[in-house]
Amino acid sequence: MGQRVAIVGTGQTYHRSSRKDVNGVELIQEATARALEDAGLTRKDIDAVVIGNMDHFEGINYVDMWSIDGNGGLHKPIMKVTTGGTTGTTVAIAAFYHVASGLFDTVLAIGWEKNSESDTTAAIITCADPFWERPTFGGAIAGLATGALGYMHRYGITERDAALISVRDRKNAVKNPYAHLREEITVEDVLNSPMLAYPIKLLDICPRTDGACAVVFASEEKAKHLTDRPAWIHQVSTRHNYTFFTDVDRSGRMPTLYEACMEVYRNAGIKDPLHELDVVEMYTPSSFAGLVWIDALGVCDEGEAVKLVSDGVTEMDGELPINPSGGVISTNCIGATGLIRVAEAAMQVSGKAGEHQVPGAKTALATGFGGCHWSDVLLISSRKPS
Amino acid sequence: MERVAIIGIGQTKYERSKRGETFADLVFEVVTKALEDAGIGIEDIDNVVTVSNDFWDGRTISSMAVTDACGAYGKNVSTVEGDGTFGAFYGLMRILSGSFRSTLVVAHCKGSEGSNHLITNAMFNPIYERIIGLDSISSSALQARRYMEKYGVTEEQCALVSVKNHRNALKNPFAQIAMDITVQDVMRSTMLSDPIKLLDASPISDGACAIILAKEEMAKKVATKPVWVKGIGHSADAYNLGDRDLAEPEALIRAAKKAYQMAGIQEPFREIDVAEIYDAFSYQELLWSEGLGFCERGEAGGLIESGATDMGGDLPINPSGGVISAHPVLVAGLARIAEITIQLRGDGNGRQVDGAKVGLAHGINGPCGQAHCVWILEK
Amino acid sequence: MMPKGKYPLLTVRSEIEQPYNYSLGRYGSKLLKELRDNKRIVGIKCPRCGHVYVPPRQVCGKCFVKMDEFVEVSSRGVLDSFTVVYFSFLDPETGEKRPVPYGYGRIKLHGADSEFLHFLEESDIDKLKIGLPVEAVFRENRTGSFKDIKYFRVIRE
Amino acid sequence: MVEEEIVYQGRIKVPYTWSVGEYGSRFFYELKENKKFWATRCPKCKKVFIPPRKTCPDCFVPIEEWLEVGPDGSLVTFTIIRYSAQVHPVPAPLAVGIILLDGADTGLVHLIGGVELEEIRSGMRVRPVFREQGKGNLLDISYFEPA
Repeated sequence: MGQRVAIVGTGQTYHRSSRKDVNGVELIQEATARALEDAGLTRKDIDAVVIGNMDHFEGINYVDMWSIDGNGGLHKPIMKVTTGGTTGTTVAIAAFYHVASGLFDTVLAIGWEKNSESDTTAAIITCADPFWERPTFGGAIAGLATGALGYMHRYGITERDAALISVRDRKNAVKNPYAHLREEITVEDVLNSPMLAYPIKLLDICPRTDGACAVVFASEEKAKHLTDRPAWIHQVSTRHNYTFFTDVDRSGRMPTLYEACMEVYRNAGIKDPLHELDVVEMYTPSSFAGLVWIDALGVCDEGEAVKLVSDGVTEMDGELPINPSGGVISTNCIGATGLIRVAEAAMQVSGKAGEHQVPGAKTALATGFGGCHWSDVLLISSRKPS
Repeated sequence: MERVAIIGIGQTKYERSKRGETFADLVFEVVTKALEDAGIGIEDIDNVVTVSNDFWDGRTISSMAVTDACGAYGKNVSTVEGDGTFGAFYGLMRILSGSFRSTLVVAHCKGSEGSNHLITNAMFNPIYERIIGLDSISSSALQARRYMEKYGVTEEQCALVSVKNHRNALKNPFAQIAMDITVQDVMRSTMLSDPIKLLDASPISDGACAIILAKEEMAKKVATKPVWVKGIGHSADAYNLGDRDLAEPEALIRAAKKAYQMAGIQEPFREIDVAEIYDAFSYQELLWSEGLGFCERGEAGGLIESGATDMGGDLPINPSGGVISAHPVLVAGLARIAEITIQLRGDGNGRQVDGAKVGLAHGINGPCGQAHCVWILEK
Repeated sequence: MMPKGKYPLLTVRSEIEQPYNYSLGRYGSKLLKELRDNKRIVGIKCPRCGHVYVPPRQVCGKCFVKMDEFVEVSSRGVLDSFTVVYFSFLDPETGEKRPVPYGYGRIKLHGADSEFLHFLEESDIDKLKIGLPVEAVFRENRTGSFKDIKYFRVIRE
Repeated sequence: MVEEEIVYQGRIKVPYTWSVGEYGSRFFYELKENKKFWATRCPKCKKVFIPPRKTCPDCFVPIEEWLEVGPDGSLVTFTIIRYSAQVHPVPAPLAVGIILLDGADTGLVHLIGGVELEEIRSGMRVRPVFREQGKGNLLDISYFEPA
């Protein structure tokens, strides 16, 4: 069987809307260097590198090769994985399997994006079927808007309900030095922000960010020499069930997230996620999705998320804090976004989250969203897996 | 390393243009063939790795086009953007992790849909190199000249690769360009970018390939003779072309060393019975043969002249006809693994290497073979 | 050490456009031909689960079986969801800004199980509602383009 | 009757604006304004990089030492591209080579000109020919010619 795997170091850039002072490779290097430093390692200690982003966002083919000066992989095995918004979590999962396989002991996972270098919506539109979907598709914002409207209709939630998610995440971001948007906002701010694609307004949606994130995964043997606070990977799961946007089953809980969570809980023996999980870093591409998809985490009945949120359950001092980092609504360097969820979840269970630490957090869930309503889920804990 | 086997393979015929078929159609064809080959159903597959490239496919998240066709519904799945040998590497690791028993790895590409010059120009440094107009052909020409001049390899020796491999392709029903040509034909073919001529270069191709990897306990129960993974390794070199000595296949030497160590191979030329090498251009078969340690540096020209790499030689290289006879980018590395599987099963028909027990499959990634992946397989 | 701010921060710009010949395949072509020649919308039915997909494709992902039964679906349906896009962005097809505002929706055609994505005639958000009946409006001169359907319009009695 | 197979001629037309970064900006600025090549040297392995690196890819330490290299150098390898393609900065046939500038440890890819194409040889000494009006990119050098 495979070997146990833990996260032993994380690094992020200070995320900004535009980093003209560095090119993409130099941006990646900043995150890589920080992760190595956090793990107490040098480049020479790394056995392999996994990296991901979206080609058409920066117009670079073979990003794994292009980034070698900054990704630490010179004369080492490098692999590129990419799955859209889920890329960051996909990178983390690939790094996990690298180590679990026993072929590598210390693996660097890197996600990055420099959204300032192109028109993000134009690039995202190219993920749709070129003939049947691209002409109408208005990118992530418009796609999420059609979803949001469906949620309003089905569950009776309002724009005001959704705004609570933006308000919560932006409040949390104030305590995260790496977050991109670090000013608190109110529900009124959200409701009064410019309408982008009905019902999604500027403050309901994630920003465009330049940034990178790197995470060091290590085998048990290596981890024990590197840290006394490893963040163990217990379970990972992925579901990519759809091919066309119009195939997505919208009749119940967000299906791929729900399926992936259920697989993770089943394999981990988790029966009551609301109480057994201590913190969630959730990929919330819009406030509406961030609200409604809470039910897909299996922590409440279908359609009950709004109650959970308005009761404060997902606040920093609630039963299950969601997005202490400020989440995607505060920072969105797309290829890194999922990996930041994993890094932040690891920081929480290792007690390294500083001012946005959830006290005593032991078990964390990180999720990724992307592609055609696809999901990734990772379960991370300070307890060593049995 | 725990024993993992290849239990099923499927390939399309490689063609210049499959204009009637979508990526999903190609993927469904080869996945169906691979499952049939193994004698199992999609329900016996517990995870999937797809391989595609967003530039070649003209689509961000290119894997979205094949999710249904690769049988990933309800399964754990991921996508490698790189050569198929790297995708298969990930598929193997997923089994070794203990989480899965069988990985389906499938790669697709349609070179006919995009512009080769524009897409491969986008491999180069956007700040310093693209503006000079490099693409896959001209950059490889820089490497070819450097290699030939440093080690005294001749154009005629490179041409022998084209002659040998296109001839081998005559016996491979999947190959795209199969023909009996002479060194003179190659030498007289149109100069593309000195010293690379038309018949030194691989074609633009459409196609797909799938393989199924499985744990030992499953491999022993399926329809086919298992082909075992004995050693693997991959590595990458520097990026900017000017950072490398293009005559030195540094990354390949490292990748091969790892694979040989794992497989317990000390004398590759003697111990390996058949090899499928990524010859995107004729010179590459020679340069990579040296990187793989089949001969000393600079001696690959002599090696091919000696006939050692011909079908009847000591170490036949590219019995399938190689990449020079069909080059669906990304798919090509997986097709090398598929061909070695065919050879080790003894299913090579007219192109069977007699008594092949140990085979090597090789893939490359990035400009001028910046990264390499080496597989040692055994029957 | 490099003196801060001495050198202006430069960028390199590229306007290259990548052309692609995207195959619609036999299944996608069938729908487009029916739209163009007969103003009909066809889907494909899974022999196992009976799900009708629009646009048609070869494989039912859920069942992993080959489909070959094309079925005509109605050019009328209901608006399952929609949005009106107000913000400005580049259309990657043209490299130009796509005209806004525009409405588009996920339309559940009668006889289909998946939805169909298309433009809406209406871009006034107050006149649109989930569940409204809609119908395809075909162009007179159809050329085998996505725009052979001009848009879907709300059927008002 | 053969079934009609429709192919849609589409495209991806997304403009990109790549940040050159502080180090690259200095390199291009000096090239344009002063016709000089500035490189950086790793404090650990002493390798001299052109284009300049902010971090040594191998030692992974920050690089802060700048030094001038070239402008002359020698041709490591070259090719003469005979086919036409949209990506070429000048019409085919065009010569492209890797030039190792004096004092640098890494080569620069550039055009070779000012010489009959058949006369180009590896190992040849070359020097840059600058454009009158630079734009702050690598084509501020028209090409390298025999020195």
